[in-house]
Amino acid sequence: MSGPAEYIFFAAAAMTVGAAILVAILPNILYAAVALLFSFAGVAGLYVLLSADFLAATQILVYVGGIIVLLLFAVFLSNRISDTKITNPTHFRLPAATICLVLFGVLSYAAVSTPYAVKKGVYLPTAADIGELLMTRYLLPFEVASVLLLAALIGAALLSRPDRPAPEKGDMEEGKR
Amino acid sequence: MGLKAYMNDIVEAVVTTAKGMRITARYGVDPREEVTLQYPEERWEIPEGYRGFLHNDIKTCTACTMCVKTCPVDCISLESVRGADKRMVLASYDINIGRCMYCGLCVEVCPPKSLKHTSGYEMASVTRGELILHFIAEDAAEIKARVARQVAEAAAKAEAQAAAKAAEVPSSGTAEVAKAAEAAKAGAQAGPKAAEVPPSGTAEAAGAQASAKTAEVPLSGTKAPDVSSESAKAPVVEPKAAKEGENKE
Amino acid sequence: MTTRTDALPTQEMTINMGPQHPSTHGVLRVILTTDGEVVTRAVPDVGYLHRGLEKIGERVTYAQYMPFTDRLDYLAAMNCNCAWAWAVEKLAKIEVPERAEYLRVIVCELNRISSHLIAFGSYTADMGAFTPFLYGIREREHVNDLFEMICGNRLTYNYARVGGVSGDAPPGFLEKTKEFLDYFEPKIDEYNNLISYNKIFVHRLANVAVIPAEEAVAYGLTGPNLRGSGVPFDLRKDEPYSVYPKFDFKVCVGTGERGTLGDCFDRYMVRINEMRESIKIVRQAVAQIPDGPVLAKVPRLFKPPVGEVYFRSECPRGETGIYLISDGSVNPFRLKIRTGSFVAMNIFEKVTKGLMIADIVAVIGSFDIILPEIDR
Amino acid sequence: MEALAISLVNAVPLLAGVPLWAVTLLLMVVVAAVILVFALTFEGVGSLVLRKVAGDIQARIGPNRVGPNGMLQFLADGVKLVLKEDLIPANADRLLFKLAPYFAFVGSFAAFVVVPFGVGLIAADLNIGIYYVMAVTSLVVIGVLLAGWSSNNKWALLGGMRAAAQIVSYEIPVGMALIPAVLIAGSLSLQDIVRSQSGLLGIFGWNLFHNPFTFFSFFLYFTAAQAETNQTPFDLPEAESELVSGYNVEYSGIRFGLFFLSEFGDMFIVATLSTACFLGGWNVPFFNAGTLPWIWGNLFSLGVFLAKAFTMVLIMMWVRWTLPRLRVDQLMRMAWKYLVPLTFVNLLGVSLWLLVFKGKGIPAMIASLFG
Repeated sequence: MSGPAEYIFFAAAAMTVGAAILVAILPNILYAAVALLFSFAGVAGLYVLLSADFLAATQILVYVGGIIVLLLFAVFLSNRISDTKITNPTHFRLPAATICLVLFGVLSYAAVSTPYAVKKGVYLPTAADIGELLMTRYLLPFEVASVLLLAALIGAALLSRPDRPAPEKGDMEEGKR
Repeated sequence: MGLKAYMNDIVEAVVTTAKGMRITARYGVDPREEVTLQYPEERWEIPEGYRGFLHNDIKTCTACTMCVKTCPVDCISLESVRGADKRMVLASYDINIGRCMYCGLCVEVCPPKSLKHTSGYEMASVTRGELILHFIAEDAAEIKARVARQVAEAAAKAEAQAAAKAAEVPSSGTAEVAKAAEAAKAGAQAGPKAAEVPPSGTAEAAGAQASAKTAEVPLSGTKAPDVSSESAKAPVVEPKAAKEGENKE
Repeated sequence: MTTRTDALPTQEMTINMGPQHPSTHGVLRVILTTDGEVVTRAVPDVGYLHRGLEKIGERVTYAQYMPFTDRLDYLAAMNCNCAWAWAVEKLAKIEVPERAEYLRVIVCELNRISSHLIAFGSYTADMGAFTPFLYGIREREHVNDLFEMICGNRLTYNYARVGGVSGDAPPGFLEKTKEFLDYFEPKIDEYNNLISYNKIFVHRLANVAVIPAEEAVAYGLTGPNLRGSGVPFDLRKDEPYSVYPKFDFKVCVGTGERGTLGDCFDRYMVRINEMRESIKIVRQAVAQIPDGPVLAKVPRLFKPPVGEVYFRSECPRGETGIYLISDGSVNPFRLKIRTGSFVAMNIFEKVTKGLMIADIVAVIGSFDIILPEIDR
Repeated sequence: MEALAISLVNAVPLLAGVPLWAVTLLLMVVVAAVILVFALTFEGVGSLVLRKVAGDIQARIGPNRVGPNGMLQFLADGVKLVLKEDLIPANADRLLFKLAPYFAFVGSFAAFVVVPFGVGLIAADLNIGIYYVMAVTSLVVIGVLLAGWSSNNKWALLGGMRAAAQIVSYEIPVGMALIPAVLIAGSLSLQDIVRSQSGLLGIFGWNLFHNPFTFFSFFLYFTAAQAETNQTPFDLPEAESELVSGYNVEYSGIRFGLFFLSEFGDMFIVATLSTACFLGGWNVPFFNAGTLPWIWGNLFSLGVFLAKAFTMVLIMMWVRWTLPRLRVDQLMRMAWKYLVPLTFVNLLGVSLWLLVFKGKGIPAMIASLFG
């Protein structure tokens, strides 16, 4: 990594981390959601630098276009949640600090000790590879994940369904409204 | 919902949309159907009997006040005095065009047909006072004073004639006549009409102002083609009248 | 489908729709209580355009009140003019020349067409299609031209007079009227193709705000709103006045062709079909119109006998009833006007329960209300 | 981009002392500016055409006062938007209120990067082209949602919610309807997709006529995309007769202008995507623009592409001035009960077709019959 890529990396990393910190400390939940958006966008930038273009686009599509929208929706729909000022409670400081330190240590160790297979200066399209892997080697996890999501979808539909079953009518016929 | 109904829905949606789009496309490509009138450049033909701004031909107006009585919104105001020949003389004739609703009732009742609708329909003004059309340029007080003078003169003349007839003495002195006239004038001043005339100094001053302002105004009896232009030429707006108009509103 | 239960409690939201809102057709204010998009309660709040027209009527003479009826329903001023004239004539027992009656019927029906054109146009604009609105306005312009020709004004006509009409039809008027009818008749089919039977439009209107016939009668709806529920009640037929009995036309009623009887689509279609019937009436009137005077001799300041009268006529927005009490003086002692739009506001809250915000717009449009008539 | 920078540095000796990253950055900025200017011009012209077309269809004239025949109307509009007072409601969330238009604008503007305007005219030929467009346009939702919420206006909030629900729902059929083109080209890159439709079959080389499923796919895409970009009959988020103006009701001045531009940008992106994926992009029948000299080939293909895209925009406007608006529940029903199943069936059909006929379309098969 050299030249502009380095600067971009630091910019993206700073955006990711800085926005993440904002998410943790901002009292206004809506602002936190927007900060989270920037954090996700920073991660997408890191993916771009890693030549993982497909992953970057997915990051934007799923997290920014999906998760954040869902989050905002939940905030809007929830009863006065946007007015509440959420500050992280100051209880359990010691256990929290311990857990954080341990986690940080583990992650740093993992980051430092992983033998990365670095390919120099090669830019290859990844979409085809990802697709092939999903359809061959990781077919089972992929399908399991989709079944899981389907189950979640059905559950959500069931939860939000009105108790009274809707009258059997043609779908384009709204019936007597 | 059966598959057939499902498909029918789709087909119906597509067909009705296509039908509508055919019609809009036809209008889109056919410039003849564009009916916009580009207003300041193009104007539509104003039919006969169009009820535009009101215009009163003050030369034929008899000051009968029918229009004032008929107007449902009281937008016409009129002052008149009885002239020397026993006919009413208009002192002022104002139409508040901002209040007029162009119903035409006043025109219908006008006995000498002096009040008419013109074809004018454009007018803009900065103050509401300018929306009051003054059909008589002269100040009302001045006219009243003048008419009163005429009445008095006529009376004096009549008296003098009577006196001349009565006195068989051949006229030796015009001074006597003048004296008699003066006396008549003094008497007229005491009369009810003259009493309305404000103190002569201020009245004259106001009159002079008004006449100076409106000296070149040709508020003629000819039918104006466009009242807006006429009123632009003749904004006989006295500050006092304007204020009054505003206050009335 | 659109109904929610208490399974997930949500907070209701109160929204002010109006007095300045593009689709309340004026200064109507509707207080919406909504659960998301679903309206739980919609209360119309009228009175923003109250000008005391009834009180004014007690202060001006019978003839002077005529221009004020223009302001009663400015989209159908001719009908209101004539209603007032008929009411006063009934009170004072004035005979009207036949030609005047024919002219009145011609202008009334032409004005019904132009009023329904606005109803059609603004309704489609409410539904999001702006183009038909301009087509409707374009056709209305022709009617306005005709009216300008006959009475000199384009919006507030003040054409009828107690005892007749203000002026005879100028030469060429009847021919131009015929021309207009020939031009306009095919346009109705075009409207139907363009928008009336459009799938989206039908879906927005069908089955929305259904008013059953009994309910419509119970709430006192009149005009197209009543006929949309399938009640064939038309004052021109059922309580004939003027020269209407001489004409052959049919009363349009809702048929429930695309949904339930009495829904918004039926009310809309009644108006579209009524335009055809009006064309028929005008054609007959133009063909049969007799010669003669157009204004009876009525004293300028006439004093009707002491008494009271209620005259109702079929206006585009329903029955316009004029209740007059005379104490024998030049002014009415009491004037009360019943209007179709005001009555439609009574049932508004009932039929809008459980609809969506977009349907509120559809309901307001389907009643074809006009605010000066509601507030008077 | 870096390669271009290197070649530039080599070509211009004056730049030798400047660090490479600075040149690259400068190039990026220049390219972005060019695209921005292009997008703004297009959107201005688009708004003018929209108003002219609306005028014609509605039997009236349309703008004709500014400049000859009203040609400069869009400039006047732009100047007006810039000069207008920028109002922020008293109780609005000021930060988010100011931020929201940028999200919307960036979302639609960033998509221009991968649009293949000509043989070699593409800002970045990403090999995830279509996917990238889908991803960045989803930013528009955020802008709209935040605008609706931060205005502190209930109509705006309703508009924002409608917009978000609508855009999220319609992203699925839009994506699904585009996949046939991807399958045929075997690449996500828009330039590759356009190239796959060249050849000597003329108009029948286009994906539109590849097979019956792609034919339907085009219309499904067009419908769904209109909904995704909030065009009538799916303009519920800004339904002026219901929500007054929806999510942008409190905006004025240039902030409103940004929303306006992003809407037009979305419209153009839809037109370009349908052009590139189904209508052969910059290909013209029986002629290969790639054989021309670089500059003429690019100019020619740019003209062809823009002509096609503009035609699509015109059709969108035509639809817009014809149809009334759907209701919210009908909109959702249309997405989930009609478009989503149909696009899936269509995708299945295209896949089977490609599998059975080895990727050949009907025109290609007919052509092969004749040798």
